[in-house]
Amino acid sequence: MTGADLLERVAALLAEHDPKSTDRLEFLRARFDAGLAWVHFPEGMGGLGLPIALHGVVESALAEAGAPDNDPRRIGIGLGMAAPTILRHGTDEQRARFLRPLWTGEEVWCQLFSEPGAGSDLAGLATRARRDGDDWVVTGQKVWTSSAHTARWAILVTRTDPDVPKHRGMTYFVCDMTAPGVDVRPLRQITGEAEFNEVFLTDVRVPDAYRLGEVGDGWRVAQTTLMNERVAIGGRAAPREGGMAGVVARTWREHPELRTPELHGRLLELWARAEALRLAGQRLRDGLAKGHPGPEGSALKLAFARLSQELSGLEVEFLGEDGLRYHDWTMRRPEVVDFTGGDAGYRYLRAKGNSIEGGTSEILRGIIAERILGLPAEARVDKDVPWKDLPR
Amino acid sequence: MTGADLLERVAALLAEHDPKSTDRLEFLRARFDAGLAWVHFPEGMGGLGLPIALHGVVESALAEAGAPDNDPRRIGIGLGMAAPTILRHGTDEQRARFLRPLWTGEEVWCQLFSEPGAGSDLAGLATRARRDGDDWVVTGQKVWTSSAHTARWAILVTRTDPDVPKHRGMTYFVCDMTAPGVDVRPLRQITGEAEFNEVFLTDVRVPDAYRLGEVGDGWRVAQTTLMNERVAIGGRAAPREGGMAGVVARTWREHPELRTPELHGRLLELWARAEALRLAGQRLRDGLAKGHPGPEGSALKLAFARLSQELSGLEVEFLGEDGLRYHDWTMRRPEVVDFTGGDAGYRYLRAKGNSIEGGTSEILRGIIAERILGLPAEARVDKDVPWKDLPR
Amino acid sequence: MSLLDTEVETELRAAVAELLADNPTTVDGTVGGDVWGSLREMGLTTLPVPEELGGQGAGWREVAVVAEELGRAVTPVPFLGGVLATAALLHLASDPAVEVLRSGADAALVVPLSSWAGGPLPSVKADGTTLTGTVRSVADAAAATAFLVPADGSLWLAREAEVTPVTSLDVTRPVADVSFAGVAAVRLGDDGGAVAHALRVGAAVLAAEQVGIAEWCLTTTVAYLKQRYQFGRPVGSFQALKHRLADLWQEIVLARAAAKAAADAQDCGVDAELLACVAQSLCAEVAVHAAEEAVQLHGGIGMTWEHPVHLYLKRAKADSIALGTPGRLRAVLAPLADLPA
Amino acid sequence: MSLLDTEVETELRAAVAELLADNPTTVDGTVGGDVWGSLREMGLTTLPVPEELGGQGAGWREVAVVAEELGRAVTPVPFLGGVLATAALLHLASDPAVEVLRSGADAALVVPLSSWAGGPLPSVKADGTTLTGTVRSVADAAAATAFLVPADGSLWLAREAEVTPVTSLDVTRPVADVSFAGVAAVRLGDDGGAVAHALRVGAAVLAAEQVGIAEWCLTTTVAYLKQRYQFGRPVGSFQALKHRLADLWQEIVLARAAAKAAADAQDCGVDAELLACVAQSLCAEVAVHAAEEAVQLHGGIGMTWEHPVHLYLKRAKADSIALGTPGRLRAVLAPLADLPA
Repeated sequence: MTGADLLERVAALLAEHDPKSTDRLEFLRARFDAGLAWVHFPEGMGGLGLPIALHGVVESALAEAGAPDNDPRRIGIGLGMAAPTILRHGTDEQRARFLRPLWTGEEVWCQLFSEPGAGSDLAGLATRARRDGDDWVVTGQKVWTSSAHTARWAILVTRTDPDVPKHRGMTYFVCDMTAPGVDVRPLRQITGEAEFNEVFLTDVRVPDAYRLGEVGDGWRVAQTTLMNERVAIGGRAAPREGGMAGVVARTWREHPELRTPELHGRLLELWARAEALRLAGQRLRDGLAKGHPGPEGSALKLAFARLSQELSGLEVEFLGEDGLRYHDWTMRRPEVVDFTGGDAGYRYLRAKGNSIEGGTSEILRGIIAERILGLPAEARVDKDVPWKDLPR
Repeated sequence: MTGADLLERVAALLAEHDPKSTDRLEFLRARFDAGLAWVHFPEGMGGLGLPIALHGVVESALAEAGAPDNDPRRIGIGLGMAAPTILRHGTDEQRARFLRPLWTGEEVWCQLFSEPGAGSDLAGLATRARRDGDDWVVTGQKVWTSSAHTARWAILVTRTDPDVPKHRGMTYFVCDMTAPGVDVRPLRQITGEAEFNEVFLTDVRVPDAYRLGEVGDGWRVAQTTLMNERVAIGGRAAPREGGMAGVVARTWREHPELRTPELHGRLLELWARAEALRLAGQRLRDGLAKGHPGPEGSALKLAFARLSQELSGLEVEFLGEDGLRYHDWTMRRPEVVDFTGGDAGYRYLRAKGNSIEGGTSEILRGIIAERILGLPAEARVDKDVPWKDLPR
Repeated sequence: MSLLDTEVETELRAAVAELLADNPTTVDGTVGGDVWGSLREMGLTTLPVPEELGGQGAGWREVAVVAEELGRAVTPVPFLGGVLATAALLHLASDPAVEVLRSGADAALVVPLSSWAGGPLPSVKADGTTLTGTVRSVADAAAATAFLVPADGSLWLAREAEVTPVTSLDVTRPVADVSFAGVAAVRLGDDGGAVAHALRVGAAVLAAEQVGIAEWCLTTTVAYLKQRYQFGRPVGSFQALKHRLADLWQEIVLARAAAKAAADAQDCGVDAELLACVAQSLCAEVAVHAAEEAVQLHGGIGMTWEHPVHLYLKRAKADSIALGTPGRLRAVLAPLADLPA
Repeated sequence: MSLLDTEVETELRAAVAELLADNPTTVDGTVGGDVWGSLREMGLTTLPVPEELGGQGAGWREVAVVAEELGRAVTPVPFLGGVLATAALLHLASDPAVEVLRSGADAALVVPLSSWAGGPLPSVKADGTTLTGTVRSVADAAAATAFLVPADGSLWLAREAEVTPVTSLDVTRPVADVSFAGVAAVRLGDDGGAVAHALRVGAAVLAAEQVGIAEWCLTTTVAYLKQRYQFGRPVGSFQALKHRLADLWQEIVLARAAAKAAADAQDCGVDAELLACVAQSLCAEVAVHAAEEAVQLHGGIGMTWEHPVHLYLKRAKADSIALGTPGRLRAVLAPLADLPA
């Protein structure tokens, strides 16, 4: 199918469901059923089995026609992490049940991976799932769960066999967030907000039919999820001054009275680096469009975190007297994350998370060094020891 | 003995050996015999067994009287490394033979530790010493040996038992640099100069009487040497703008036409850091004088290397057009090292060595992390394996 | 001078540390007991005031020791405000200024916390007996009962003011907007460099506070990484983290020496401004670096409100603006170091 | 535009790399074969010159590809000098300028290597038919047979000059002092921004060279650390070094994209100056950082004349001055990015 064919299909959708007169949800369902949700997904699952590069054609045409979107920021975890994992490791029943309401936003998803005792070391997790008839009974504690309080479903990794080395005893499930025993509590951050939650699981019954992948294969399934998270974070398109650089540049322009030569030099250095980061993102997308994904995504995430932190730190310093103030310490539970929102102090504090969430910069550097530069791995002490015998 | 007693002793030396009319060497020998060479050394070995803090009293009084010194820069390795090692691990005969001409500068010393295959990992060295009657026969290659071409003696670490783990199979000797089989070749550096040498040892016979410490105890003996090296490098007194900061500040003052706000900001930051480094050195010496050596010496060496490199890099950039020029690439063999000599390009290149020589900054960070901060050591793969079975 | 603690300083440090250990700062940035009252009782709020005026007759070195411990515990007390006011009053040395000192009142110097020696000052109007105007972001004003106000080249004393608390980035040192609507004021004397002197002394004392902050961050992070296991080993055994912490320790070694020298210089008067600039510009950056590393190396837990490290990050960042950003202080340093632009 | 190599560029890169692999630079900074002659034969010294003038009719993107490979091999050829001269002549586009291009002469733009677009230029005097004056630290002048000299607002062509070689920090791109003692010269035309254009194009091309330098340093260091054993394990398995190399790789990812965009911008003309400033200021620092890390991580061997890394350190450092230091280029960038001082 060519771009022209695809545009015809979009035109047909628009003809049958005029965005002006069609209910939003109805339109989104029709778009999904027409295979125009994500064209690189298979037919019957919201896609047409086309190259991902063609997806932009659809998005542009629909946006131009004023069609509603599925508010991707609100359902980012479902779109970016749950969906590719269900597609790759799910059964046909699971795909049929979950993908459509996930994509339309009728059902929000969250991710139950991190634990207080296993942050960067996902495979060290301790949440236990024990088989009981057709169900699994899950008990444990998860943390850093965004959207848990609005989510209908979660992707969940558990330990099903503590007697084998840690990477081999994990199993991956879909978890019903409305099930008894699921307790969601807000987790307040240094910004004062609670974007994230702690999730306590106490004897939560998960049907075996909600298992993704084989028993004991949870590590491999989780890799699919995480790989997609990294791509999503690193690969976004951005105009010049699209992110934190633009925010700080505007602050600079608004306050000639606060400028000093020293801050000027630092700002220019950061601005130039932000422009280079933008160009590197463009180069990555040029490669993706040609079918060469390239390993630069991890570089972009590293650079993005550092730049956000340095730029927002500079802004607080530049504002001086006003940098000593903060908009509000009241605890709120925002539905979407906004790195560049709030005031300078908020941005400074929030940016600290950019080098932790979605894989710390330290973990990322290790991945770059070993998988991209080919440097030798360190000796691992936790590879061949049963999980239950590892020091914790 | 008090400071006053000591000054009397100095006065007596000066009375008997008027610096104006006494031969330099004769004066130095007399000073040594009077116990005024290094007052913290034992009596009969150039000292009086006094606290090291009192040594400054002697130095000041003699300098004021115009007495000749022993040109400590020329014989730094003897004074800083060989002497404390001989004092601690040598026999009475060795102390009697070596210390006096070492201190007076009649005999220059060098250090045969580093090898091409064992840089930071001293205990990995491969230079073999085999017992043969009353002698040892030594074969191997050493590198980074300053003063080798002027030295009469060397301190030498060798491998005497390849069948035990590496730290246990080493033995420490004094080596006669005029012995047959010692071949000294200049090692040219990136500055164009050859401050250092490679030393090839081929069946060099070293009498067992020149062994320092027990057979197999070379690692422990070498620790004495290295500990003293680190103190020597980090602990020097300096006036404000005494080192590279002063050089660069003077260049700045001489060239108003080259100044930019950006370089100004960077220079001020480095100047302030250099001043803090100077103060940290002063604080370290305040502690030493009170008998609390403190672990800050390694911090000072780390900071010194970084500052020298950043300052000299800034100077080359500041000079711009003139920074593109170099004084001379002709190979020379200087007798003393001069970090702040030459032109800006020379200083920039030479400073690169400051984070390598005398323990790399990487090794130093490991020492700080483990010995000072108490962070856990990494698992060592080379502790319990016979040296000969280690990968190289 | 020695850059080590004297015996008196060692004892003083221990006493303050003990008090603060008994009254730890909560993660909300509050403190239970009346720490400020205890510090007053111990005479630690009047250390540099001569004994004949009811003070301790000590020096700024001792003040810096207290500041360092308060920084290490990130204690929410109006200590820095008191330092600024006391320094200004001591420098003025006029009869009415001495009277304020003798009264033992909690005085505040009414300038924005982001002021620095050599920088511009706010413009309150004085008409001979009253003051009119507003000054934003004043530190430790809420606790004050005496307001020292720079106006028209003089320093004035007002006994009342409208103090409006401001939501502050650093909740352990909140700022407030201070307004005078024609309130009665007494002229304490010509400024004569008193405010600049106070800001410079404050910068030196603040450097000690920053050393305390940085040391807490390093020590706490090292302790955490020793007991936190990931990948079957203590996280503190990972070399990349070890090297970063070693570098941080090295920075603190320099910062500690610079802060001590700066405090000493405020007492002896030699290079007082130069060393205050060196110390404050360096220590500000070291404290921010230490706090940022502490957040990062604590991983997720460092991003939570539950862990106290966020208080140190906010204090360190606010401190790096207070009494002059590093860049502004280096601009002041330039002529002192004979390094013209 | 795409920021990836086109097919033509990929082939060009491979051809240059092959030539340079056959003619490696020695540790003394010399090269055995006639590399410059080969580059000329391959048409690589006239890439952006239109075909009707005997050139290749290619663009600055292709020139940048060649520069990147020459940087990677730190090859001592007068390529950059040719780029500057060609860019100036193409911008002038006057009949005598076209004539110089058509002649295929090795031309040099007689400005100090440390010049940058927007910076001051040297002052040679022109009296209508002759030139008088000296310009210091000119790159690639020794090989030149045609000298383009800015004087009194015009560009002049001199066929002879007194070229005095200078001992250079970077022996692979030696500078020379160039003197004109009343030598005959032809006026090529009003400068009209030709020199600034040449320096800006040069900065973009130099950025590609710096990417080549940085990549060589990273690749060579990684290879060395894989085979070097200390403490019974490959040095490249030590985490602290791995993380530093990962950071360096990340910097190079950004530098590579910026350099490619800058080269492209010289062809398409959009944001040509802005992107040249971004790329050159960034790539200069990345190349120096890469070379400094390479020296450090090679340990002692990196400090020796025997190992080629010193050539890269010297080239990287000299390049960071050539055609504008990062600071000077950022000053040029400021108004283009609407970030006034």
